[in-house]
Amino acid sequence: QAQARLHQSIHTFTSMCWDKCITGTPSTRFSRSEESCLANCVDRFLDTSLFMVKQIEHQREQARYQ
Amino acid sequence: QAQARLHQSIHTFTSMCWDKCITGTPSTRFSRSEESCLANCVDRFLDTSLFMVKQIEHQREQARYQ
Amino acid sequence: QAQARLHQSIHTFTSMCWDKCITGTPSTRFSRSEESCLANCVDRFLDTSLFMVKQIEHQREQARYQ
Amino acid sequence: AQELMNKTNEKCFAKCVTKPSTSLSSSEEARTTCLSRCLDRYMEAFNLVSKVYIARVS
Amino acid sequence: AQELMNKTNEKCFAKCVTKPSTSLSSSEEARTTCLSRCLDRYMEAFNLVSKVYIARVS
Amino acid sequence: AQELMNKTNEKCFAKCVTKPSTSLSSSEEARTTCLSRCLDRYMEAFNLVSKVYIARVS
Repeated sequence: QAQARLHQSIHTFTSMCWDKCITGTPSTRFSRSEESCLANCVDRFLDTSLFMVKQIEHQREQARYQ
Repeated sequence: QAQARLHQSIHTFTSMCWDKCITGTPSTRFSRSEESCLANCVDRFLDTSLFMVKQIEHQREQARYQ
Repeated sequence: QAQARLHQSIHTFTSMCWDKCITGTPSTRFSRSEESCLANCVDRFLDTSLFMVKQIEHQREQARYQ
Repeated sequence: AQELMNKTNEKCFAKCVTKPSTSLSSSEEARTTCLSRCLDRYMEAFNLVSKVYIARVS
Repeated sequence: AQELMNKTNEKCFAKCVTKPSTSLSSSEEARTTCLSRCLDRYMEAFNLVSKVYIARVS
Repeated sequence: AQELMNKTNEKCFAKCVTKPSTSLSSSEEARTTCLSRCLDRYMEAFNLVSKVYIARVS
């Protein structure tokens, strides 16, 4: 089941990052900027998820000590 | 199950009305127009659903008496 | 189950081709270009799917004889 | 039928209610005209797509 | 809660990370400010939508 | 594999068939070139995303 979730995430990321990074007509190869955009897109999305989780935990901590 | 459907609707509406009403960069609070757009968006969507159901019933009635 | 899949495809195509072909405000009837766009949209999408399957088979053939 | 209704509501809300505001009688009328036509057109599109698709796959 | 988190990540990533680049300290700060505000606003929107919707259907 | 195929068809149809028309031999060739490249690029994107994602989570 973890395998299925991993696969689903890869499909979701490929679709989302394709829309964000590949804006022109498909060519015989990716440009350098398209390729780095795709890789960074995955990394930044994972950063975003981690940041959000930490932020929520931080807010809960603050609420507890008020 | 009705509870799950209610939750699903709230997620769908939040996502749809966010896209329709929140077009700028997120700020420290909603502007007055963003806030009223969000509330009206839910109300107008529910109006739309009701209107559509009535319209279909109306067309069926008409078809029956022709 | 094949029936359910057929229905699902029709919903998906209607939604996708509506977004592609019906860009203005709804009128009392479709214009000629909207109507032919809708019909062609389904045909071209099915052409695309067939082309993609053939292309993948062709690439597998080539890979095998190299 | 439920899915067709959901899709129709979603597409027609997007087309006919561009700026959600409080209900006003003048814009209200333009909106219901738009919604009513949109409903008919979406049903027509659904029937057209069904016809073309079924003709191709059968 | 999982779905709310997924939606928030998706919407805020779309709003705050327009050009995915390697992590840079200056743009990094603007991004975390944007993400932090976006998280708060999305939660607020979710609560507002819940309130209006529940008031209508009950 | 089915989902990858569905996504590829959806993305490449959106990119390469902007105005659906009746099949014409000249535009037909431009379209198949576009679809063929798009298929290769989408597979490449899928592999790249898999590599980066798996490197991060493992």
